[in-house]
Amino acid sequence: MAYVLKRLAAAALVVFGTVTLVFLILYALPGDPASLIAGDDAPPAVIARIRIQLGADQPLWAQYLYYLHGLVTGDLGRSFLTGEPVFGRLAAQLPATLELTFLSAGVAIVLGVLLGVLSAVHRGDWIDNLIQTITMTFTSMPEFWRGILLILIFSVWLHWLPAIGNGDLAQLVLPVACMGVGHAGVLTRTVRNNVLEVIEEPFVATLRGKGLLEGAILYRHVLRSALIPVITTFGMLVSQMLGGVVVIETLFARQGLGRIIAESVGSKDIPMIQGAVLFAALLSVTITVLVDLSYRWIDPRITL
Amino acid sequence: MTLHAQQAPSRAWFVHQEAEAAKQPKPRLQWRVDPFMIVAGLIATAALLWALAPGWFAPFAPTDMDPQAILQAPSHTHLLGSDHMGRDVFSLIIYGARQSMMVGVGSAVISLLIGGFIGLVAGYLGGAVDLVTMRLIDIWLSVPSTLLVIIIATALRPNLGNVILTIGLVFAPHVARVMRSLVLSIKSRPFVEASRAIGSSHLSIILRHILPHTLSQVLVTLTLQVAFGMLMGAMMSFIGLGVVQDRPDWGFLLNQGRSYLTTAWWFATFPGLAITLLVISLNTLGEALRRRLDPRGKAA
Amino acid sequence: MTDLLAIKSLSVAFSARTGPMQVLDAVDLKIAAGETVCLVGESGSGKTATAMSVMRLIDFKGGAITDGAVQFDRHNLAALSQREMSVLRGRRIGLVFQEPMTALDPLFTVGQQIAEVLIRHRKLSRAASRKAAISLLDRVRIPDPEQRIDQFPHQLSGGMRQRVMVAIALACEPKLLIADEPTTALDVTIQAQILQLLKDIQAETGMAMLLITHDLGVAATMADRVVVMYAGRIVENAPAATLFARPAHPYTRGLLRSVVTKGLARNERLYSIEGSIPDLADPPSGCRFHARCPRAGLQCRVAQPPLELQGKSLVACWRPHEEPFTQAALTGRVISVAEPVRPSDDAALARVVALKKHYPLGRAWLGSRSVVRAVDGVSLEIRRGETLGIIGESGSGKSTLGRLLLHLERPTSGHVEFDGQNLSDHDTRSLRAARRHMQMIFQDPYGSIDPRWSIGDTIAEPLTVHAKLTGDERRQRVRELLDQVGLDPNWATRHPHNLSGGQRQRVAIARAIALNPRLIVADEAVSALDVSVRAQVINLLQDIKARLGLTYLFIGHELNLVRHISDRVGVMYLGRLVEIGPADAVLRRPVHPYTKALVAAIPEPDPARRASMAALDGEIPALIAQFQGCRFQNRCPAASALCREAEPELTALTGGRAVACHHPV
Amino acid sequence: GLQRTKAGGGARDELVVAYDGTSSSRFGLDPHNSGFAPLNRVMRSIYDNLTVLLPDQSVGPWLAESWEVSPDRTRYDFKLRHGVKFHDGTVFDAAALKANFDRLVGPNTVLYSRRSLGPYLSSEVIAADRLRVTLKRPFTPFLRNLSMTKLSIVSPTAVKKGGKLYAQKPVGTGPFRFIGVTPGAEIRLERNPDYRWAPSTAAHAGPAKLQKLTFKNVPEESTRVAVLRSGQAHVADLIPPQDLLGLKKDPAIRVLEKELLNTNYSLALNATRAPWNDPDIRLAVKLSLDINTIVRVVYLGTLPRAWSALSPSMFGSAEKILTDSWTYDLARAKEILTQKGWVPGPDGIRIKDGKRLTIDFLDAQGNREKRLDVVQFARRQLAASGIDLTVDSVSTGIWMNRIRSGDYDMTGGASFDSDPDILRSFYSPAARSAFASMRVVDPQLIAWLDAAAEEGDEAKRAEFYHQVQRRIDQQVYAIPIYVLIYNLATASQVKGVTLDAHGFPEFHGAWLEAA
Ligand SMILES: Nc1ncnc2c1ncn2[C@@H]1O[C@H](COP(=O)(O)OP(=O)(O)OP(=O)(O)O)[C@@H](O)[C@H]1O
Ligand SMILES: Nc1ncnc2c1ncn2[C@@H]1O[C@H](COP(=O)(O)OP(=O)(O)OP(=O)(O)O)[C@@H](O)[C@H]1O
Ligand SMILES: [Mg+2]
Ligand SMILES: [Mg+2]
Repeated sequence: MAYVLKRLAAAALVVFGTVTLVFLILYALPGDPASLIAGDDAPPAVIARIRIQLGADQPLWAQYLYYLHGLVTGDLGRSFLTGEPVFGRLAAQLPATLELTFLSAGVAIVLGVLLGVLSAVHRGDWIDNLIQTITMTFTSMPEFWRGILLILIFSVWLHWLPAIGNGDLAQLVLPVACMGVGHAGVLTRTVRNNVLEVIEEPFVATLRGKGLLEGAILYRHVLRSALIPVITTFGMLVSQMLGGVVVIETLFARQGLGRIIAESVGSKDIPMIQGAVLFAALLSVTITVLVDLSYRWIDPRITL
Repeated sequence: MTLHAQQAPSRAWFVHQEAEAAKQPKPRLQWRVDPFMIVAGLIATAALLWALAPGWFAPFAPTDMDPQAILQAPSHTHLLGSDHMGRDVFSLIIYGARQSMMVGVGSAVISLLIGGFIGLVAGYLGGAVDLVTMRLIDIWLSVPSTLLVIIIATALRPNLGNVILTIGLVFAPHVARVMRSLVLSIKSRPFVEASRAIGSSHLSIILRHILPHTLSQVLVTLTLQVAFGMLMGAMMSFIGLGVVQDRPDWGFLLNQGRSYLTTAWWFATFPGLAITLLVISLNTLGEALRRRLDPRGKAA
Repeated sequence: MTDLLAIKSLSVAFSARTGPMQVLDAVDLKIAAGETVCLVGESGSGKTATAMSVMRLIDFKGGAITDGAVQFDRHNLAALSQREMSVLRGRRIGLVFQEPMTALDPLFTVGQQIAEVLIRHRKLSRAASRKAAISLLDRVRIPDPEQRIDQFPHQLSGGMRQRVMVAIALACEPKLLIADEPTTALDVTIQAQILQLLKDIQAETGMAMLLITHDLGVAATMADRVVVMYAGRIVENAPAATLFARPAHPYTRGLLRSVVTKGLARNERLYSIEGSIPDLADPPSGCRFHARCPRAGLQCRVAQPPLELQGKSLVACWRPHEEPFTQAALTGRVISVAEPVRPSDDAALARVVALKKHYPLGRAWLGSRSVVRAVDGVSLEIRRGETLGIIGESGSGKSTLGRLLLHLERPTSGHVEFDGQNLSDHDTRSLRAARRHMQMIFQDPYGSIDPRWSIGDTIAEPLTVHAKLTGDERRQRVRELLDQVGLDPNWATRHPHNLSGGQRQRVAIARAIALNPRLIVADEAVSALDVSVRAQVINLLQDIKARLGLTYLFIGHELNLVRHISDRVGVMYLGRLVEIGPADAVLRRPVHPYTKALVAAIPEPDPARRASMAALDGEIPALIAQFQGCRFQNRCPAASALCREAEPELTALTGGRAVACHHPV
Repeated sequence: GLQRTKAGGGARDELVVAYDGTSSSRFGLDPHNSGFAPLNRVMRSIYDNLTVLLPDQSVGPWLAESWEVSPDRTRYDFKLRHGVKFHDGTVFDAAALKANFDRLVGPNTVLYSRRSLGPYLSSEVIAADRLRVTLKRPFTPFLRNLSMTKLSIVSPTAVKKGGKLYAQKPVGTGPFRFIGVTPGAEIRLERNPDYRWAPSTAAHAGPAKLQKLTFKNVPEESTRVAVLRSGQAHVADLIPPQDLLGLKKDPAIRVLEKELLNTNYSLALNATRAPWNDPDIRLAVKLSLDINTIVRVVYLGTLPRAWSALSPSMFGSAEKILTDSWTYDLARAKEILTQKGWVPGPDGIRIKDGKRLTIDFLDAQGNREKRLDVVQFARRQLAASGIDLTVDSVSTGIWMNRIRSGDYDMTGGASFDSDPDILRSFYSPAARSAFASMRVVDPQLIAWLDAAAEEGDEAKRAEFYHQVQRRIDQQVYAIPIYVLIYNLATASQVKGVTLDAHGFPEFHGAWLEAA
């Protein structure tokens, strides 16, 4: 319990730092938000007024404090562009992104473990080479190219799956495949290499010495030990997927955080970017914490 | 355990490098030259030669636009076809190698310099410095790297230098962590303590004992970083943060060609293949290199 | 007696880069039911390979049986499939490995790991297997088995882990137990406990045992027969009594001579076998030992001697010894070392005053601050020209004391005086300068030399730091130093990876003496070396000391060795000095119960003097606790109520001795 | 599996449109505050206007049944149609219309469409169905502007209720009403069953035939084509040239095309900054560009090359006059530059006083409509005469700031509108829009443009604009590149989709034929 608290305290610190970092980077973004909000023909007086409304005339630290205050009270501000509350907008978009990310992560981990173990078991022979080559190829393709090819093949030529949309499960298949399969390659290698590494550990010799069958050794013992670095990788991948949605959501015309970020950056909708990055960072920190906690669950030795 | 290719902006492999770095000496794996590695070596060499002297290899200049030969399928004149402006795709790829390599190598070098220094200092000094640095790095890492790239690239303006700088900055903390765990493990090796017992200064310990031992890992990191930098660069082109120029990099070409896939498949496919193959090759080589140069192999 | 296990002409090869490497060459070995056979030999001689081949685990290591048979019961193990083998493993043949730290799966409770084998072979239910596991733990004398069974390996001490390993191996009452260096990683007192346990269990079950060890003392204590291996071949195989009384093979004799025994006088030079073990990738022709053998003749060089019966022994030698082997005979042959510098009584070179070093445990924020009391109030002095030996079990703080002495770490409290100066008063710069008078030799000859540096550069490092020499002067000095430690001066440009452990340790010594220091701390400087090599290095240290008038702090755990080299010995237990005094006095007539137990636990290479070994019960407590009373109380046979209340201070006895005990013997 | 991929998952009367909303998920359907063409295309189905633009560019009645203009052309008396209701039940009457105008000119708001009202002064309700609008001075574009979605009629009740967030819950009188949005992904409309006030141009007068109309934002052009081909969408717009040719030949697809009324996409040099403030240098740049080739290559013959500032179909366009008025002349371009002291440097780029002749092209839109391809091509051609062009891609905000401060050499742009008066938003500082890509201040142009805005006589007015366009061409304030033909590809079972005179899609008459 103390461990959990400690971990959470550290996470809170990170989140606070992230908030500050994002604030500072965005503060440095060139372009005047006030004139953007004011619209095309706004007279300077109006722009000046809006600038005051935004607090953009205040010194950096005052803006920062104001921003922190908003955060603490759960107010992420309003979009410069549409005037809607940032929190509501993001909250509405979040499920779509989560759905995409978690399903992709699920696909990645299942494929990764299955293929990784298969590859390790067949170390060095053609199955191993085949798996390695295929996963490596998928992983080394720029994501958007992979996505376009998937759409062409499965949607345009085969007419199997819809290419776009946020609706039913079928519409998730291609984006999830695009993201999941790509990342599965990473996990496959991690699993494979860790399994091979763990198999060399002395305790595996003990297990063999006990007369256990190879299958039991592999799945009950080796895989479990091999899982620890895999989970770290996995946590990283999920965090990375949260960034990757910018590409995937555009390509597959889905809604979500990625789209908001892509759009808000273009139009300097600072409250929106701040909010979205904060959301992404929070998610990513949450995942890191979960990963850390899961270590404890998998590996009794770990204490912090 | 080996390192591996990943999707651009990947973090996962860094974790491995960290884990790797923290590991104790182990007998070295066998060095075996397999066909994959030879192919990888050839591809990387080709890309390097293209990058160094594109003029020797390209049948056309990248700026040669032939309005009469738009979107031509591969033929004798245009081995890999021509693009929407009548440029020779093969020549574009050859010239693009330089840009892609510059993005890859440049960002790798930047992240190595910055991250390497931070990791070295944090790892060597330890204590409060380490604690604070690592917290800062956690913060940097808590924002998914793609987002960080987008935000920074927007704040700066997208020219080649800034693209390189951005990618380098985003990856620097990963390198810092790898470097740190590397330094931590080397620092605790007895020969470092021996040198300390002799009375060597910190600087001389760092320069003469610790840095040389990080070298092989640094080389590996460099190789892999180049691959990631290239993939990340391609992604930036897609988001519209790429650089428009006469000699577009492969990511930019792929991005330009992507909407011609059904009408002129060669335009996107060959640059895409170029990226993918080079990334695969760099990864394969990086991995092989790591095994080959592993100082632990010699120590054990 | 029928043979339970019969290894016939077994040959095993590993596939290596350069082609197959034959690590076992026509090994013959028999074990009868109920018999204990010890397999001894230096590192790399193929002991583990033999055990692994019997278990057919060699297949997983990239090795393969190329020839021969392994007859066990009715089976030829060499011809079985892995699946068939897995039925025998764990059920008919039990296995205990060297490293208790890594031989258990860290992610499963010990209960689960014991139950597993029961479920596999005896088809027990979960509940039944748990019960059986508890009783097994009880049988290997683990206290509170009901609680321990749900603990994870990392929560157990090394000794307990090894007991768990034994429990696993015994779970199905195997006919044969193979134990590969089961006690090498353990402290002597714990080693004694485990060996005793094995003996007891063997007496109960009548199983046969193949015990692999490099410690001839252990072999003498345990074995019915002893088999000596050298470079992948068996050179001698004899009943234990015969082997120790009348070793026939020159190699066996050499090994026995290299061992430092209780009887050895302090000022004698140790015997050592010259040279080092051959590379199995390119084995020598004829008798593999001929290059190192004082008796080798032409025949030895060209023809491989067969393993033939000679008296009660099977010996593979063209010119075996026939005369009996005695300690006296050994002593007579030893060349005397140069007259050691007499320690002058008053002049302390270094003085340690109330020294403490506490390490914080874990990251100490947002939580209770617990500390490891690695060194907890040690005061002592090291006199000019003497060798002060420090002994004690693992974790007792020996290394920490050594590092504190050189100020490689700052003490938590107390201070170190060197040559009358308080080292804590130095700033970084002057401390660095002071270092030239104090040097250190580390345990690990592989780790303590930077593998990327040439030997010459390594040795020159202190010269570069402290002495302003020209390049030529430096090179000249390096050549001198190489010569002094018995290495070819032309090796300066070589890199350490081609060097053997002993040679590397010589390089480390050369580096340590480069600046003519006054004090050298040798922390387990020979522990990682094979017996024969160890003797060489010890002799070298003695020579150098005599030549340069050095002072040593010699940290070690082999008591006989420490006694041999030291003028005075200090005994540490849990961060405290419990006894100190002249080496012979302390180790031959210990007064502290702990010292006594240590001394008693050393197995002597003499089967005639087999003692009951488990001199000391219990485990070393964790260093974290705040102690009340004497730290040794829970293991001390003489502990009284006083011991539970008051911590004994180090009090002087006669003869320059001091002891920290309320009830000295 | 294929069935599922069909649009709408089975509802036969739902039409799915994959439109190019660019990568923006920015959402807001307030016609008075959006210059963003994709959303205006959606708004066409939600809102109606007072007037309708007829194919001959004249104006016909719509929600305004008729109108009377005072002789001094500063007073407009509109008679409004009866029985028109907003989707929220609010009655459309003079008061509602006045509320619309008041909203646009309100002192506290700066709405994008404000400019389209010109010198609007006030309006007064004369009767429930009559509104009198008073202008400060004559403003000829007024009626035509009223036909644009920019001046569509919104429900005053909804505006009041929605406040700042009105754009999130739009309410109009159009054939479809807004039912929901998935930001960035889709906008869902459904039939307005009460609709009976279609303009005279409509094929039928009653409510729309479709039950539902869904706009899916598919910014990826290849994905847009993909979803049309795969059947996930019935309609896709802005098909890229390379696919257009193939789709036109595909019997399963029908392609509708219509010139979009707008200012032609033009490259504009910053005539306020040296050396581009010299008309000769600007001329040299123009003469270096082989625009015929650029347009033919980049748009594969699907779009015509533009010669004038205004798209050819727009009233007052000088397209016919200017066609072939100049030719690509590299030699002449070089000559001019040399004359002006710009001599080729070592790498071929011209140098004067140590300064390289470099054009810093400021871009904020990316390769939308292949505009960057155009620039890239132009870059090659400019290099031939020794001019270097670099592309600086920035975000919209930065773009605006830098344009405003004159920190650029060249940029490009187009703006949709139905009256040539739109040119004032580029060339008249008083009416200049933030998106205007020109900064030049030319008193002659301003005078002509202001006069043209007031001029009542069509022929004279047209003449003004011809002069304006000629001057723009001669002074090289802007170099027109291509005429945008808006296109819409539909699956063949889609019937009755039309494009209005502005070039905006209408779905009022659309239906899906049973397969
Ligand atoms: N997996 C392997 N691959 C190749 N060679 C090996 C392997 N394992 C051991 N060897 C080699 O086989 C020889 C015999 O090794 P083995 O482990 O049997 O020695 P040992 O007598 O047990 O030594 P130690 O006392 O160090 O445990 C050594 O030369 C060793 O280097
Ligand atoms: N840097 C450190 N941080 C934390 N604890 C330490 C550190 N160094 C040593 N210790 C702990 O201090 C105790 C004493 O360690 P030390 O190495 O001095 O023992 P030792 O007597 O040399 O043992 P061994 O015979 O195993 O070498 C041990 O429990 C060890 O775990
Ligand atoms: Mg061994
Ligand atoms: Mg120690």
